[in-house]
Amino acid sequence: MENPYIPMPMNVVQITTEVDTNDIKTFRLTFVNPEDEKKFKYLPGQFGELSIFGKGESPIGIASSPTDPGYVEFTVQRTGTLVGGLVTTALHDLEEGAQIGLRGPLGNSWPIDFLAGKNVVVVGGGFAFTTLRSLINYMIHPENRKRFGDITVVYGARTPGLLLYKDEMAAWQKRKDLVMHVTVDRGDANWKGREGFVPTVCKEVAPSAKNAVTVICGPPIMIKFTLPVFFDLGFSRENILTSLEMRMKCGIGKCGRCNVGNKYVCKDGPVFSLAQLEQLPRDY
Amino acid sequence: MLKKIAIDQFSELVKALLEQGLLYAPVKGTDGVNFRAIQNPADVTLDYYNTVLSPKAVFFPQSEDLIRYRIKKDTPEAQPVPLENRPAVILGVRPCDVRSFEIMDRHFLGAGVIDPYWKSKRDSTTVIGFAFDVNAAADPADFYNTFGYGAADPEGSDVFMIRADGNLLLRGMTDRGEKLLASLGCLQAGDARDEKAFDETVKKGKAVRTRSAEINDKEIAKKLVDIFDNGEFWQKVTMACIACGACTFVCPTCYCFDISDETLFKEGARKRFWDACTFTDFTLEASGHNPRPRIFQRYRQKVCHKYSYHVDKYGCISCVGCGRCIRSCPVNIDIFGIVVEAGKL
Amino acid sequence: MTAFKKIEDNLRKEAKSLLESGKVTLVLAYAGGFDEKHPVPYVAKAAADADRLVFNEYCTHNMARYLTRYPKGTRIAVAVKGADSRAVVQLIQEGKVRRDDLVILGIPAAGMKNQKTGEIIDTRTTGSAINPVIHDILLGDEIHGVKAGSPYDVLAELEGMDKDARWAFWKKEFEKCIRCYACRKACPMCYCDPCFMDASRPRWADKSPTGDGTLMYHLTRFYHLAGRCIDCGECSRACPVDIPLYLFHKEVAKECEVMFGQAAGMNIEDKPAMANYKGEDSDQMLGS
Amino acid sequence: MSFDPKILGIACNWCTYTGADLAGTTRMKYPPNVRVIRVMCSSRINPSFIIRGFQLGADGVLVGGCHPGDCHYGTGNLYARRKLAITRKILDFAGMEPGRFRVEWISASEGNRFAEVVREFTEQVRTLGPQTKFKITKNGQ
Repeated sequence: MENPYIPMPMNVVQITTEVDTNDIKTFRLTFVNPEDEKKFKYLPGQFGELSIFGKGESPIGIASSPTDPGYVEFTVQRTGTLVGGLVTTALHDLEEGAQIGLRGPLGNSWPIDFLAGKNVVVVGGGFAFTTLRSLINYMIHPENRKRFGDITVVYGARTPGLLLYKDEMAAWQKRKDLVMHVTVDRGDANWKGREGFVPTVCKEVAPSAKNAVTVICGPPIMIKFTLPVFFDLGFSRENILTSLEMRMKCGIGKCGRCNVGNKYVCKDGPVFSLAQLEQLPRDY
Repeated sequence: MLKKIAIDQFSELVKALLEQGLLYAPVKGTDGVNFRAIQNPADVTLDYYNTVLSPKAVFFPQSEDLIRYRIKKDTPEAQPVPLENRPAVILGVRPCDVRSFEIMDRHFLGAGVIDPYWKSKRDSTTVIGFAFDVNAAADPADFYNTFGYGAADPEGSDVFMIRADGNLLLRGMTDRGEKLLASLGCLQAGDARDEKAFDETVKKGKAVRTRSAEINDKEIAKKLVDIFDNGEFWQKVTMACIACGACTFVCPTCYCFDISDETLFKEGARKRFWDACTFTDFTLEASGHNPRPRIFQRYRQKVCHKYSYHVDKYGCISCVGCGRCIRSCPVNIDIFGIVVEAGKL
Repeated sequence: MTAFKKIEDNLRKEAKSLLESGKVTLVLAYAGGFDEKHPVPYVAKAAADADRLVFNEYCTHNMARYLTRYPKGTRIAVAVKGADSRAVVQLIQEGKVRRDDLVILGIPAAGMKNQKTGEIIDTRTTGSAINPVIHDILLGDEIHGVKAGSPYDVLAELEGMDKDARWAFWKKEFEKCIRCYACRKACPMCYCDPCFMDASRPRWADKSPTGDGTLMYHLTRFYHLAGRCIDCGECSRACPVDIPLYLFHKEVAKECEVMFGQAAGMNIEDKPAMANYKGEDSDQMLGS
Repeated sequence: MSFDPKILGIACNWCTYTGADLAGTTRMKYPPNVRVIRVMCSSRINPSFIIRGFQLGADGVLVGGCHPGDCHYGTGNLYARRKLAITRKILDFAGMEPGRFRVEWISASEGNRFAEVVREFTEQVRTLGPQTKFKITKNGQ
């Protein structure tokens, strides 16, 4: 019998510091056992449980795309409160060459088949961009690009230094098959791009709702103000997708922690359409 | 097959069961009567109403090691703990508690993911149910009649045991139970009179009345979602709650658990252990955000999970009416009363 | 013996008039449960709620436990028995509640019973204070002349044991612990958020119910309650597996009284013993 | 083989720790059984440190602070005295041998006294034998 609680060993081959506050890093992991790699079939939007013995496990969205085989990437923010953050802190203390554990892929994914044939508007705020990056890389891969219509990306962060995946972002901006709008709340001396909040930018960009789906991830306050913009643009609740965050432990729908309404976020989610979310209790 | 043994020979039965493998049975201690792994046959008691803690701990121990590890400079050494699958018997489970195993099965073995720890212990364990005393009144906290269970319902047990006229009568209810009975040499075959006594006790058990109410699974499931936003109701019924975990820890159908690594110097184990949705830190995220900061929200989660979400997901209410949570609640909160009141809203 | 019915009548009357007059917005007392033996702590918010209030020998809960839930400035009437009133005093000393916000409804109560066993628990827990040490309104007649004995009499057996036997006793008791934390949650003085047991940095003790974490939890809790425990016995009553925590708390309270000359929750002018020192403290207390 | 006790020392920065330093620099002889942890003041000592020390295998715990009245922070050790006194009672009532826990006031100039206390305490703990009551013997098994 497969034991879903046992992590696979992974090598940490590359650690990239993403932001100038040094508290977000991207970890590139490769599989120690080739058979694990063969089994690890994932889609953008899924997550994994990163595990460090002695510290515990932490559910993190997969930031790489399955179109880049051979490794998986996780972008992790170090959190620090009195009652949590053990694993993320330990991850940040790692050096390249270390070995950690991974369980996954877990949860559902961005609904690729549902997105196929449609125009996709990707809206991300701050650190919540990780699984969106996975989705974008998946969609713009030469094998997949023609399956999707126009791709519009709106990505914002508080300051230029807090934008993730800067090199990749620069490459995306040069592409013809993808429209990028990168914005910051407040620029600095070197910032030549757009300034403004994500909802405002969405309003300006005004993507057409015709045959379009929007995929939104970000802090609650951003989502709160962005949703009305998309309602005004004519997006239906079925065509607005987001990914929920909730404290998780087992990741396989057994430990009961991430229960919201009759759903387990870890197993039935984390991706839900707004229409599905409105079926769930509003304040958990 | 019906077998019997005189009550004063009971320790012979315990001895015979011990020879088969692990035995869990009720033992009286300063914490009341509880199921324990038996070493000494004399420890087992049949003199109890129901155990303080539920029998779930036999299949789902309060704390269970998943992986043992040793932290080293570069690569950690980790060994999954082998699954417990020695043959075992659990003796003396009350009828309502027997049903709790089926409810837990739906969760641990259902929804597409099988929990190997629950499964291996469940598969290797024979359940001997034990009727309540059908001549005595039910505890005022109990409400198992609500779910249609009687005080001496044999269904669900592998072997069902009742007390009659100085004898213990044991009837095999499943193949596994029959096999166990056949292997116990200390038992005598029951005769027609015993058969009659057994059936009569089961029937009499139906007449033992606990608190009861008409609760329809589907209706209450929908009702609770409908009144989810009725903060006034939830605050009113949970105002006494002090947010301890007593009710969930004694509950036979509460399965929420936590996973944590516990290390001493360089060696340690990844463990899973019971957690309670009523605890403040149950949903507290590493970021410091807590989606359920208030007690009424957490108690509401508990009630809705048992009586609504579980119905949607697994097709049954996850409560058997054993009354443990009510007996153990430091502030006497009555979940039965809350659900009944909710149903009337 | 206490005239429970009379107290109940007075409780309803006073609660109604306090709520009607707007002197308080909440009355913390007891309401009926599913049977007489299971009254439930209750918050009356309107005059009409007052009719639901009850008081009988099973109303053992310490209503002071709920005081710290409400923001300062909330006008609260709280029904307190002897030990409960000491909890109120102690909370005032610690600045968690303000005297001016409270209307204290004192209940002189003897003959309170354990709901599980039916035995009278006075001498074990509330023996040190049958009459409330502080009150604005007294709901019954003060009880005098009852031979209460010392609240510490129950300790004789444990104190008489040698240390190995005592360790064996506590080890066995702590092994029963299921870590439901009912003890700390029932305690009127355990208001920390987060509790040291919930912190993960540092993690003071393992969270799974192994002996080591349980020992750390209970010993530290005994220490945290030093000079603050007001002997209401709620921790032991709340315990689903009947660990006699009150014995340890009593011992610590006794030592505090002997060493620092002050019992917890007797006078709102006192400073909590562990947040204080006196010139006459001597190194003798450290033993040798 | 004779028993060699492990002793946890917790010393305040200003007096006892400096006193221990003095004992070292003046080459006084005392047993090496005490592992000292420095804290800024004896009142910083959380009784959980002491319990944890015993759990992790200390056979004895020695706490050192400034003499009452000499606290670098004025009154820290006066609070500490009460805390440590209660800790002692708690350990005692739980069944721990009282001889395994000791509080001493040792000033910065009393290197001699430090060495003497350590000698005495080590011998005392040695006669008590290994501490087994609180010690965590197994983990995860």
